[in-house]
Amino acid sequence: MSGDRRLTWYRQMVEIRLFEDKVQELFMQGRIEGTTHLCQGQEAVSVGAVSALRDDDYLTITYRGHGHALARGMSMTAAFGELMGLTSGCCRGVGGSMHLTDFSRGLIGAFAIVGAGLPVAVGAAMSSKLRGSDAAALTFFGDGATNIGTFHEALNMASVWKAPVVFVIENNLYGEYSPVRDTTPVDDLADRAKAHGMPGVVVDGQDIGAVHQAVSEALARGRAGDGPTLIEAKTYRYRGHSRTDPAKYRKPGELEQWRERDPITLLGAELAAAGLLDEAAQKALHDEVQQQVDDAADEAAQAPVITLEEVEDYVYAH
Amino acid sequence: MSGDRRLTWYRQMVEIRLFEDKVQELFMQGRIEGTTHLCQGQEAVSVGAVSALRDDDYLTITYRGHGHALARGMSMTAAFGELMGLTSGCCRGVGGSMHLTDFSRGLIGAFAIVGAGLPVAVGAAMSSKLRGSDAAALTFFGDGATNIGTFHEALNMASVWKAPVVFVIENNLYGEYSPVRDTTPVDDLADRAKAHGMPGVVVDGQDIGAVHQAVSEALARGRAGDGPTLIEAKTYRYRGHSRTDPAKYRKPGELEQWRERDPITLLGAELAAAGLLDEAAQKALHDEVQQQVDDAADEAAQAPVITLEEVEDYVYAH
Amino acid sequence: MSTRTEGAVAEPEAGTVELSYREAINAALADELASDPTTLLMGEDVATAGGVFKTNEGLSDTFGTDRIRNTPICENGFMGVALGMAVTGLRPIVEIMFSDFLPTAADAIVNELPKFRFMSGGQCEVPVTVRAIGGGTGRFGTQHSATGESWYMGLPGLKVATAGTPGSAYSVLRAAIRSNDPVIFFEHKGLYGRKGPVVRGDGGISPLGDAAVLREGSDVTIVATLLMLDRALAAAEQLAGDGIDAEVVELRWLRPFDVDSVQASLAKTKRLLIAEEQVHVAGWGASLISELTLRGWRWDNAPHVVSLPDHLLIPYSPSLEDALIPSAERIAAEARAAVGK
Amino acid sequence: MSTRTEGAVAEPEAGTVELSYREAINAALADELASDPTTLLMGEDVATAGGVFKTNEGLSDTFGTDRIRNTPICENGFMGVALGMAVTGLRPIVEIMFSDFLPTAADAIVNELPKFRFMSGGQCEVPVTVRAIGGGTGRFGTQHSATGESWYMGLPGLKVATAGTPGSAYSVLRAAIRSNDPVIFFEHKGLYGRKGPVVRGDGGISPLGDAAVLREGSDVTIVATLLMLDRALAAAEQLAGDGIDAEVVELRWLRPFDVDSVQASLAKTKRLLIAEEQVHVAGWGASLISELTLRGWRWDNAPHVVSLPDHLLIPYSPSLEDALIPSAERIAAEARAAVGK
Ligand SMILES: Cc1ncc(C[n+]2csc(CCOP(=O)(O)OP(=O)(O)O)c2C)c(N)n1
Ligand SMILES: Cc1ncc(C[n+]2csc(CCOP(=O)(O)OP(=O)(O)O)c2C)c(N)n1
Ligand SMILES: [Mg+2]
Ligand SMILES: [Mg+2]
Repeated sequence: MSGDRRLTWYRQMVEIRLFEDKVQELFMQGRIEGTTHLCQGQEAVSVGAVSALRDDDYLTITYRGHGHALARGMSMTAAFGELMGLTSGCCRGVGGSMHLTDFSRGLIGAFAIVGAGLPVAVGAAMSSKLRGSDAAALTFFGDGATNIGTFHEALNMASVWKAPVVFVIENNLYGEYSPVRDTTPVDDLADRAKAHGMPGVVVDGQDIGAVHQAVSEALARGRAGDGPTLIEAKTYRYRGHSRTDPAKYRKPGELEQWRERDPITLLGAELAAAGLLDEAAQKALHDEVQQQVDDAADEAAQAPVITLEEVEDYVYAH
Repeated sequence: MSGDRRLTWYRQMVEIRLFEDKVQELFMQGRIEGTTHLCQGQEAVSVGAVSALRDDDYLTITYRGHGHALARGMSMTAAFGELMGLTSGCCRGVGGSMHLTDFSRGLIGAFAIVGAGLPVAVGAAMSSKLRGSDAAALTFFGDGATNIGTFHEALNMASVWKAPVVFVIENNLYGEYSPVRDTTPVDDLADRAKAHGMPGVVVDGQDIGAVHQAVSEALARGRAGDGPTLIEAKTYRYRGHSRTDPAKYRKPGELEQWRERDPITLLGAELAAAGLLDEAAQKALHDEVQQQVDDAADEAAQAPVITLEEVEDYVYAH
Repeated sequence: MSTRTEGAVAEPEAGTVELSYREAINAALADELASDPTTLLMGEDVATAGGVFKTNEGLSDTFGTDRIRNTPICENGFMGVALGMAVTGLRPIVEIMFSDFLPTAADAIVNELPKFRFMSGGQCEVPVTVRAIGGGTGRFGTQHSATGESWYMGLPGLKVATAGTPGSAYSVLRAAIRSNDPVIFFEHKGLYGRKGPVVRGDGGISPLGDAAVLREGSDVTIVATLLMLDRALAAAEQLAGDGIDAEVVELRWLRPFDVDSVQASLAKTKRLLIAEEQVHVAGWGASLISELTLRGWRWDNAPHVVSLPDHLLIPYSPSLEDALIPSAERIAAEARAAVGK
Repeated sequence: MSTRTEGAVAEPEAGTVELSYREAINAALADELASDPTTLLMGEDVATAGGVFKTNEGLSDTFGTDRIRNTPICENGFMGVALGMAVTGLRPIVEIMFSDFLPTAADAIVNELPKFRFMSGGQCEVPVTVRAIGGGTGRFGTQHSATGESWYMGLPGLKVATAGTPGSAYSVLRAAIRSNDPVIFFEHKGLYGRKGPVVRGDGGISPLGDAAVLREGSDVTIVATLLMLDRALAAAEQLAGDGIDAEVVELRWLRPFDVDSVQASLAKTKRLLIAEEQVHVAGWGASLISELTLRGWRWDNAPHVVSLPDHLLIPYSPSLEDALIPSAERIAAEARAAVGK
């Protein structure tokens, strides 16, 4: 793995972390309304996986998808703008926090209905296959989504059709307020792959190199015509499920324990040890990104809101 | 296993076989309208499994449920009457061929929507558990049903709640016109149990003793509070999927091959060898049952059709 | 089998109390759970932190997690579980976190719950109550803002109810839970903080099916549900200032459909205004106008409708959401147009 | 991305031919599949034995099983797959074997297909055509007899179409497949054997959204869809015998909703009869009456409706099914009542 790539990863993870912190701040100030689902702590999954994609690959994400959209190259301004409901947003403020979408980057959908994105990713993968392209599709979803029918329906179809798609479970130990063990009777969600005749891979979601490696292999497998792969990345969300959830349902000490394996700290230590980015440089980078985040939020906020006349064109293509 | 029980099984299987043959005949004559889904060849599954149930256990079946209803003790007259749409039917002719239901026997539903019966059986099992009873539930469905979301949703809930329910897949190798291998990427459907942390058992669906044994153990497990079991019975349907389907999609010789392992013939040979029922006695029994079938059909046909006024009471309980 | 089982627990004292819409739902649940040990509440995170909208505060402590049961995320699956429970002696109440998720459970809602008793030839009863939490103004975006109230009103075998005030929330929800048929009860998440008088206790249970005249008036009949009912009442206050006397009818039940009450009001006011937080086509408002017409009403004064536009969806954009969901002012303005003032 | 891709294959010769409703569907599919290589048909057993209702006879031989694709049993799943294909360059046609299974796919139908373009801020088009096969008279019982035609007409972003004759089946289905928006096209399984004239070829494609006057008349306007349209035409013949001149309007599109055509006919006949194989409440008939009323129509002659009863479901019992589904005779009788003869 080249040092450069890890430096890019490091920066992207910091960007996502500080972006999400800013979102929380703006939400508390009422400058972002409705709801937010943040991904602090899970940055290695989005950045590690998305960096394995080709530009022509397809991607679907969920309501907890800010980090994934940024990892795919969406500008912070477009993301902030969307969350603020302004025309500076990637969907011009129509979609909001749960629907960051960018077809120009193959980010074909962000789903607010649990499980709904999986069949869509299978469809994109099959479309690519039928059109003779070797572009693949990757879909992110959570541990809780593995209990809804569409998860299994999507894996089953992908497997019988050998669709070039990679299913990535971000197992952050909770589906909303419910610990996985209360809703799901298996230890490793990756084991569910066997029910659909495909490989299931468990990966440390805090280790970005491991995530990148696993996803790269799965994508290669899909492009080669060998079908889909299910990857379970074990990770953790530092924030509550959404909005102002205090997450009282956590086990005592659990959060602190996970913070000790913070993905940014882990990669930072690796980079420092490799002499690629020392503590001072990391600190400087954080400050720089913080500035970038604040500027992006300010810039996004300048845009006007869309008019009713404009959104009318978004209902039907005709 | 006592000889008596096997004699009962033998008779029940013959009853089902000849009942279904008669249904086909009546359908061709237009005395049964709409559609029929017959189960000739699968008799060992319904009789073997249902005979393991207690009177207070719950049962759900599908549109292909005539044999299962008879095995549970429904009279042929009530079954024929339902198929003919007359008040002699178990649902007074309102349900029809796909909905043989008999609450007096714990047969709480026959489902025409693939997969829909599974969660209902889980609900009945949980109801029994919450009410402090040790009655269990058993639900029959087909191989094709293991591809729809509700199958997985039901298994998942049953497992996390340790519901006393037994899931019985009748794998007759086809979902409508599609061979299992075209729609399902696993060899043994019972393997899907692993995705839900429960035991999966493969059983020879033509061997009634084996079916009975497997289901008995699963029921005991459920009553003991150890949760659900998924059982896959490998079997075959002699007739097409429904109505007049000629089943041209079969592999050549496949039907003949399966007929060599006909469940009635197999048990008949066992009974003859054990000196419990020789060929002559079997022939006599067939003739007797044929008479019983013809009489039941005639008797059922005598009943009037229900009036609109009467069915109005069936819409709302108020 | 599913006839109600009176529990040992004594009924709470009757009497009028001031409760929020959220507290009224909570009280209705608590009182029914206490009065009948066969009732239970299930859904996603219903037992944790009082539920996502805090309507279930304290219930799991009082009734335990067997009866206040968290489910995995699988609406169609646990709706089917509720059906299985209902036909075997229990009376489940199912919480659907957002009405937008009802379609996820639509097979159970359309093909099973309303048809189960019928197809069996009347062998069973299906006492399932579905609590669906819907509605806009929360900036939840296109997939989390539907009221869903009219989606299932065309299904014989089902009953459909709504509540627009704390008082109706308590009385209608209790009536729904006591029904031996499947009922979908619609709540509006924009109303949870709204306070109002509630007649608590068995005396507060309203007759199943009845609409309610929440404000008497002689100039125009405003028919509404959920948040629109709340805003119609506010509009009526504004109109009173202009000397317009509006009657406000809450359509608490869409199935059975209480056309009689509306017709009676209309006979008095001669003018109809429908306020609905949904597209008018295929909704209860259109059905109401049709039913009245079929009964021979001549519309010498054409009816007026305030609703969501037929050619748009609800966007996240807060200012646009506000522009689309009818306000009290818009309702009042349309009422003025209806009376020609 | 999803604009149509003209294929190498030449368009079939235009010209009027006599086809069955089933053959007309087959021809529409064949002609669209031939004209655009990005189209494909998917669903349960669509490629085997010509499909369960034999509408796809020969298609898999001509276009191969990549484009005529059998799916596992998972309606919501493959509806989502179709969505993914549609936003990445293909134009899928999805067959739903019975309209009753649409609720199984309702999340995709209600929350995804109609909203996908909107939520993205207009970044994509969603050219998905859903063929839903519904309707009664087949003795298929309570869970296999719904027309479902009005279930989704209240969803902005979606288009809803129906066909009651071979001619409309061909022309409307082709128009639906060419739409760059999601369309649910409803077929009636009781009509597959019915024969009629079809204008085959591009010239036979009817404008999207238009209702069609299939029989001109001056005494009463009968509006119908699917099987009821077929029976309304038969009723009109009976009425002609009695000197009653009925105009028959086929409401081929429910969304967009062609109220103009009905109003134009009504302006001429002054009398309206709606024939629908569904409960009237929440259906297109109720919406039609409401829309006309809102446009100021006074109903000096109250509208008449023939529909399924509001308090019953379709039973298997053949004689009861026949009693419930409106016959040509019932439609004719109601028309006589409407004109007062
Ligand atoms: C069909 C459906 N049911 C319920 C919800 C409400 N909901 C939103 S997120 C969520 C939890 C999902 O958990 P998980 O899949 O683990 O993803 P995470 O939020 O942890 O990233 C639930 C229940 C929904 N959006 N869709
Ligand atoms: C949700 C749903 N989709 C499709 C159908 C149509 N259908 C009826 S039976 C059947 C095949 C089911 O196959 P399997 O589960 O193997 O049961 P079998 O008929 O072989 O007993 C299908 C597709 C249905 N009834 N319900
Ligand atoms: Mg999670
Ligand atoms: Mg099968």
